[in-house]
Amino acid sequence: MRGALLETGEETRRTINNFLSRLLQEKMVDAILAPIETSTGLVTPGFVTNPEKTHIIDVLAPVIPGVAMATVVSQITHEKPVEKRLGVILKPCDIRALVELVKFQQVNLENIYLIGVDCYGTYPVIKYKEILEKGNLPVENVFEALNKGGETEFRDSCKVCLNPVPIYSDLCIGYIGIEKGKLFIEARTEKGEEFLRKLGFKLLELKERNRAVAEILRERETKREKYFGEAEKELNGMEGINSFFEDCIACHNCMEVCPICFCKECFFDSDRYSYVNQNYLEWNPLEGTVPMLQAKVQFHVGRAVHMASSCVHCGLCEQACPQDIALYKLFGLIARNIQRIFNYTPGRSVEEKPPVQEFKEEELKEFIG
Amino acid sequence: MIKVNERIGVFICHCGLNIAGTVNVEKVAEEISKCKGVVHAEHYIFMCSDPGQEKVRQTIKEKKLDGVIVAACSPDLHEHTFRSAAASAGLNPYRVEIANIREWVAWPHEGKGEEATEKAIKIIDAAIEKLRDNMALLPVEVPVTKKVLVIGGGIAGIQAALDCADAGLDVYLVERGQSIGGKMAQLSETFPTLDCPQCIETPKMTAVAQHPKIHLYAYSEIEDVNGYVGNFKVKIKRKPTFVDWDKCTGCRECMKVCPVKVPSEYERGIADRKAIYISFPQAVPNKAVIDAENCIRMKYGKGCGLCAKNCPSKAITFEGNGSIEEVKVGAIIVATGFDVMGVNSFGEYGYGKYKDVLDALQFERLLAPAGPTSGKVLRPSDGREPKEVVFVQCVGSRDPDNWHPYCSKICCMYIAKQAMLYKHAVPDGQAYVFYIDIRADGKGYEEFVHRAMTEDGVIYLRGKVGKIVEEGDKLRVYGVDTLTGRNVVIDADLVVLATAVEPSKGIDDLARKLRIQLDQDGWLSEAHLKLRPLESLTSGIFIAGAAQYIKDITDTVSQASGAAAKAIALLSRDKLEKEPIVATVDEEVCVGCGNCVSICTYNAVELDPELKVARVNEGLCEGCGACAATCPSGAIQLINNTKKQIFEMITALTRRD
Amino acid sequence: MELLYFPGCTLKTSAKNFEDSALTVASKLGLELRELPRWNCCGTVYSLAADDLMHQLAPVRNLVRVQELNRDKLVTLCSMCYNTLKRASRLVRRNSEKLETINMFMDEEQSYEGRVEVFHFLQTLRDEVGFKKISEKVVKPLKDLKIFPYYGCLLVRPEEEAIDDPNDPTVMNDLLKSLGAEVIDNSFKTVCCGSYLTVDKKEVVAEMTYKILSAAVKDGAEAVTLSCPLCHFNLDFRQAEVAEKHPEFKRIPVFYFTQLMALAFGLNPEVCRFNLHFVDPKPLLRGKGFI
Amino acid sequence: MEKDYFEPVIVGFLCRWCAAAAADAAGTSRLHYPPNIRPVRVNCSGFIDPVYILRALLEGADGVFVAGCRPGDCHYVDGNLKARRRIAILKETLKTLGLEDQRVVFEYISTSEGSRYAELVKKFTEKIRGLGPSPLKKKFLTV
Amino acid sequence: MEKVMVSTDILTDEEISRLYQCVSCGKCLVECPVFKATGVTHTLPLPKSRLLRYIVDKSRGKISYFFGPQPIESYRLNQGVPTVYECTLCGACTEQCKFEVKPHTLWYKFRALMNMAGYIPEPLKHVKGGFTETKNPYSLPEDMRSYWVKKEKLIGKASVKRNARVIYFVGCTTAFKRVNRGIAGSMARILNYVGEDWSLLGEKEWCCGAPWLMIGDIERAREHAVHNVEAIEETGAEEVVVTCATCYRAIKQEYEELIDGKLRFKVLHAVELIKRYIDEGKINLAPTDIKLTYHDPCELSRLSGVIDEPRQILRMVSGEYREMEKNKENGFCCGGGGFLQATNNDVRLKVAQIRVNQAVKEGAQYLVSACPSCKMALVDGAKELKSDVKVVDIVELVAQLLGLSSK
Repeated sequence: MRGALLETGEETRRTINNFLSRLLQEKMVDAILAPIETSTGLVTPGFVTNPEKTHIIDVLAPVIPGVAMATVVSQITHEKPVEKRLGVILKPCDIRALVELVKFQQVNLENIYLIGVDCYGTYPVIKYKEILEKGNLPVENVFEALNKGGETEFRDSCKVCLNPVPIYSDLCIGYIGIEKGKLFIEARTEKGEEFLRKLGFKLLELKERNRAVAEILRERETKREKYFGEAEKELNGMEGINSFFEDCIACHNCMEVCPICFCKECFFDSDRYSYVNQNYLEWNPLEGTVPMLQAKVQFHVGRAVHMASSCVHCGLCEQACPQDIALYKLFGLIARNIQRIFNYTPGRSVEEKPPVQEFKEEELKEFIG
Repeated sequence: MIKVNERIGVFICHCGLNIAGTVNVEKVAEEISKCKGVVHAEHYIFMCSDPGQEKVRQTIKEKKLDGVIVAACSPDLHEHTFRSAAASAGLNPYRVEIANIREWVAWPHEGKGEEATEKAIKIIDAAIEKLRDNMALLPVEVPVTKKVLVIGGGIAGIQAALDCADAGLDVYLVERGQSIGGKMAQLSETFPTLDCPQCIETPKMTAVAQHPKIHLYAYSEIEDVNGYVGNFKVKIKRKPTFVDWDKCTGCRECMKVCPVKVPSEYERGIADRKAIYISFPQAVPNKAVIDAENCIRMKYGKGCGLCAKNCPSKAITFEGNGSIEEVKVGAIIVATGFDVMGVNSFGEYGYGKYKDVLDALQFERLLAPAGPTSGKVLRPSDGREPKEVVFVQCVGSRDPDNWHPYCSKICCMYIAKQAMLYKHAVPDGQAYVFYIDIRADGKGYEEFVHRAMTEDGVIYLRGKVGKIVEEGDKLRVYGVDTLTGRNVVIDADLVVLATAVEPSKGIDDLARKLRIQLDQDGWLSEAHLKLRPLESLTSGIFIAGAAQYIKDITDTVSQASGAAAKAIALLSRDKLEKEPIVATVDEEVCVGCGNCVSICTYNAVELDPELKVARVNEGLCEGCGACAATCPSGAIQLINNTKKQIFEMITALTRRD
Repeated sequence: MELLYFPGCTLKTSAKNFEDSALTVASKLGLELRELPRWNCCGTVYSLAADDLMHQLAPVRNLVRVQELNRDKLVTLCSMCYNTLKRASRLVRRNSEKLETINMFMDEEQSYEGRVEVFHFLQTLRDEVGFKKISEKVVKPLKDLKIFPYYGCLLVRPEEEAIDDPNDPTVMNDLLKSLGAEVIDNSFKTVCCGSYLTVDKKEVVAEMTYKILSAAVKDGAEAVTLSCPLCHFNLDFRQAEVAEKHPEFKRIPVFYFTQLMALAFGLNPEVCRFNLHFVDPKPLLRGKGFI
Repeated sequence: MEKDYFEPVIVGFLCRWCAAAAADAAGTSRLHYPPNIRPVRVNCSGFIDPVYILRALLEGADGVFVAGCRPGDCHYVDGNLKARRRIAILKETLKTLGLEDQRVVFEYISTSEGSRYAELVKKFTEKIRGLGPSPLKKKFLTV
Repeated sequence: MEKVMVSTDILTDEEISRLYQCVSCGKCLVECPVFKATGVTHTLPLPKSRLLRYIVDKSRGKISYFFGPQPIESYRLNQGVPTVYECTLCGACTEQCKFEVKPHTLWYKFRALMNMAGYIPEPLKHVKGGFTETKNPYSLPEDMRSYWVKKEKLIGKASVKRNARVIYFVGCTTAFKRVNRGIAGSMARILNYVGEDWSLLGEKEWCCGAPWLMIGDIERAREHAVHNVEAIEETGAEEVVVTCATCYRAIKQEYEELIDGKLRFKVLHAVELIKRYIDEGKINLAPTDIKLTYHDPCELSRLSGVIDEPRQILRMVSGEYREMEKNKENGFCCGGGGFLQATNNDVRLKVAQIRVNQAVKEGAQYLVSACPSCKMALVDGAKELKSDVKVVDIVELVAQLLGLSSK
């Protein structure tokens, strides 16, 4: 892909923020939606419209603060498209979720410019806070992990993630496969190229970036097979599931944060279904409500049946579980298998219809009879 | 939510011994009476009998029932009976549910009384759970436009249009070609009556032209169809004729002077027509059209224009790009007819390279008195009168490996006719017919073929023709006679192939526009081959004539009248009643994801742009429930088949006592 | 460009002229025809028996040989070899149980995986070399030589094996045109020559030969060209019987298309081994100044 | 009296135009099959939400027998094709979790195939009896 | 689809930035007592904050940035009523939150917002009328406020003086509720026992205003605050003692903001005062062997930090003092807070039953609390459970041990 190479020296973050503020200055976008630093040091999605204020943006922060950026964009453009031009900073899994939400009419991409960011991995939000409290910058750990490899405390879903580089975006801020002190801003669509050209950048091609990405993928492919292999063994049959969901208190927070769970009110929470919850939630004064395994299986497996085909493997369900259950093992595994039988990759392209919205004349013979 | 004062009555039928013989009806009645909300449980010898129905009516009144369960035979049989009985007693018909304990319980489990009784109770239990949430409904009333659209101007379309118009309905008859008349107008004579087809069809064509109720759209095509039974909105595209039809008198002066000669579709290529043409003498409408591809003036925008100069009524304008008109109709009759395969598909018979190898429709034109040779049989190559003519049956038909597996049905008869007419035209000529089996099953058909064999000395050879090769000015036909077991080589002057009949070209995208199905060979699929051959699966759209499957004129006309009768019956009512089991949307729950919109086959669901909420068009919705299954948040549900009802039925069925 | 090629038994014996001319013509066109090592007989006519296991071993073993060199393309010259090998490869690709039984039976060979594609040399000339390149190589165009191209059955039937349109094949017509010759075309070019009936029913083959050649001669043909040694034997050797039964019959020589290419490319006529023909072609060629 | 061998509970979802009609035909021609199947009559197989099947299994069904029209015969044009895709998703999910997805089966049965319906039900019941009680319905009390 | 404009001005910018700091980590969900009792997810803290963020987005957050303030669908507000009001405001979620969102302060503002928009539970709609008139949440006649004095036979011993050093602010739940009369009586006797110069406010005492904050009507709460402060300052009192944890927190933490000024008197909970008397030697308690455990009223311990005093007193009272598993800041709510008794009483009872059982599990004979709402809830819970554990307020216990009251 063609793009512009930027010198960053030690100041990667400042270079990116300058680039963003130039976007605002040149009136190419009216506002930028990006992770901005808050008083507690954490990042949260926020708006920047004033070119001078872009210093608070922290694009490379290796954490997803609670709700995915895709959900934020969906909340804005759900009813009608934005008139003002909005640049959005998105991690690869954010973009995949965004594309899926476009397919379900939850997001309208008019006037939205997608600025993707390489993502070698993110920390669980609580771990991220601990690193901050210890005083060092999590971003450094990411670069260190990137160069030297080796084990990291990234989230499981990030360790086995198959596209650290965004596929579908106008621009892409890339650091994977680029030597230290440099940054590569790729233009992926005409809009992207027009941006870079307007900013006076010379466009060039970087081969070693693709090689580096490919190498990472090969390594992660094996890890992914191993990870899902273990998950499969662990989740085998009701005993396996019983021990897996032992601590689950059925708070349904995994559903609340899931970017592609777009229903206003989850069917499994609504009165159209709740008859089951009463029947299966044992009420006893000693323990309060105890969710039976049936209720948990109905909720989790039911939700998987609805959404696994569009699961973008972002792993936020695992991060949102107060009981620290490794939920991505379950949802990731089911999603991988279902997406394999339909040969469907969520977030690959906006035109590709999700499996639940269409059907083919000849298919799935093996499931008949 | 539990309704407080539910009053359900359950009636268990013995059906003589059919049910009572296996299921212990007393125990069932006793068990069911204990169910919540059941205030009356009774078993009776024949519920579907008058006293049985009377018992239902009586109990509804006496015990003020607000729901009835009849546990008897399959709902397909008596659901309607018991619903109307309840309705006559003042209970809404949709507050009645049928539990099938005969076909599904008593009969298949004869000899297993205990389990059968257990199963019967469970099934009735489930029916009760479903009934609890059933809403009282009234049929959805849909307005009716008392107009009919007939697609295809062949004899089928003409007959259907006339019947509907005579019944007082406005008819829009749309014909793709310049004139109506279809294939029948191209024939020389009909079998077995040897009538002149133009003589018997022209009166009907003029009747169409003059009928006040029939609006003829010749040289027009169907652009787009939507809407539903009783309320179809159809866009009809009038193709540009470049001639002002109001002024054109059909005097054909223009055709005399036009320098361009192009193979005529009507004459099937064995004679030419001009760039400006009227298909055939008796054409209706008797108005000229310009074929823009071949007319010099139209192609280059200038030059020629002889026809305009020569036209007495100055009707030729060379301008216009047609128009699109939208009409509203209540019913549609598809009568698009058939096509005949050309000889160029068959390599073994020369790929159409040999001029004297014709398909049967071309030979019809040779035999036709008004044809290019005014009835004289002359060879297209050198104009000589052929003394030896070979007819080959089943070319491309009954040939599953290469072409069509089906039998084209009408060739046996028209080949016999053509052989006979050839003999009348060339008394000393000799006709040979290679056939596999002669199928002459119509009235007077067998006698007709027998006459061809005996009186006209046509030699029938049972066998197929392997190859035809041009030998000098002769056509060497290599065939076989399986009855004598010997190869047969005939040096013929002329060969006529009875090529296979196919659905008319363009039927597949018309079918897509109408959202009706085609079978694997491309014929229109009927609702039921035996019992509903004239209706398509989409209600309000009827099919007639060869478009449904190949048939001769007799059957075509009777089907046309049948389809017309169906349309007339449908449109005889002012309001159409539709099954009220349709989808409904809870706007507070719907998030506007569009799953239901893209999954619905009938396009009955749209997304309301501002509110981003699904809307169901009750007229279009057929109640299949596919949307309910694909909606993640359960916002769209099928009336009386809500998710809650199904869940409760499942719980009832799986309850272990 | 190096192509793996399957000679077949007859091209090593009575049809040596076909092989030699083909090899030299190929090298002239820059194609190196490398003989398939350890090939065995192609099994001649494709067996139509219900239990045809034994008969399929021969062709499949040849395909295994190709697979051993991990190549997936094989070119043939003789129509019979082409037809038999191609049909066998299609059968085993379609019918996995039969392939399994064959692989189990040939336990000393590696199992055939069904990836080899079989082609005829005419296809290679048409699709890979191209007639334009061939006409560029022509030194002595075969001007005023009227030749009737005869395809026979095995190049065009059954349909799945046809290298051209089964009813009206033109690949040899175009080849001859590119060599400058005048082509005599009629519908007998795909009529059967009688094949192995020549063993026990000579008179039927004579009758077929008479029908084919008399039609060609009537249309002005001076020679016939073909690509199958069996057809060559029937149309060439059997002309003697034909002459006995039909005195008015005029004999004409029968060439392999590669011999005509060799002549047109101006190669040494020796390689065409004209002595192997029964109807001596030399008088005609000398008359037209080609040798 | 306690059965010596296990009697499976099977919930059936029969599409009203084809499968239910086939069941009726089986009954009319007195074809016997085990009484374990308890059918629900739905408008179209396309109406069956995978959650129903999941719920049936968890409420105590040992097997779920779903039957719709053959491709091309569906009264609603392509309801059965939609059903096939949803049941494939559910079965794949159950298979991934080792929850014995063979307890759910989707068959094409056309209106006239009464005998085939009886046959398939018999075969399915035996298969489920072989598999024993469904693990999904055991009440796990997690504390 | 009916839509309503909702104003969110009640939320300060600091509160909004705290609201958006939530990272949905879910830790607050585990300890929510209402969820423990009902298993219903839509009353959990995260769904509450999601709805609040939806409303803020639409009226002044990111959606309004693009399209101007947008109205909220009324059905969402209706569905939001139980989400916001079926909550004991016990602050357990704040305790668990590691990202300083302090959600329970937001729930108060959320109620104010909902109240302004007119979306409050039916029962509270009826309470409002009476509450405004009678100045107490139970809409009982004003003169009933000192009825306990008669019932506790303290006529003359607990009276309203023109000025005094200590004012005993009784609080409505203590004054009006029969089960809590003993608390007021004991407090009065203890004050007399130590010879304190104290007085009641009597008729002038209005409800402390906390229930108004729970309904969401801040103006009404302000009226009550201003009135009560005036009444107290008229007496020139230096200290105000309360026996109710809710009044304690309201006066101590909310009044200064409500009256927009400084309080000129100290606010003490009874336990603090008793602890001081003990330290001053005015009271000494002989140890007993009764098995007892202490229930931390959320508003006292978690939300106000008074944790050790009651324990020191109880350890003096009995050697057999046991801590419940969930105690101090992580104490489990009794179910009585957040006006839940009016909004949804059976949830309150379920929470109470769980709490009582936690005490039974420790083998306690006496379950001591320090707030009339807790006592009322725990008594109802014990009745539901038919458990024989005796629920008693700490003030009553001290008075009883001092022999000042009979029970």
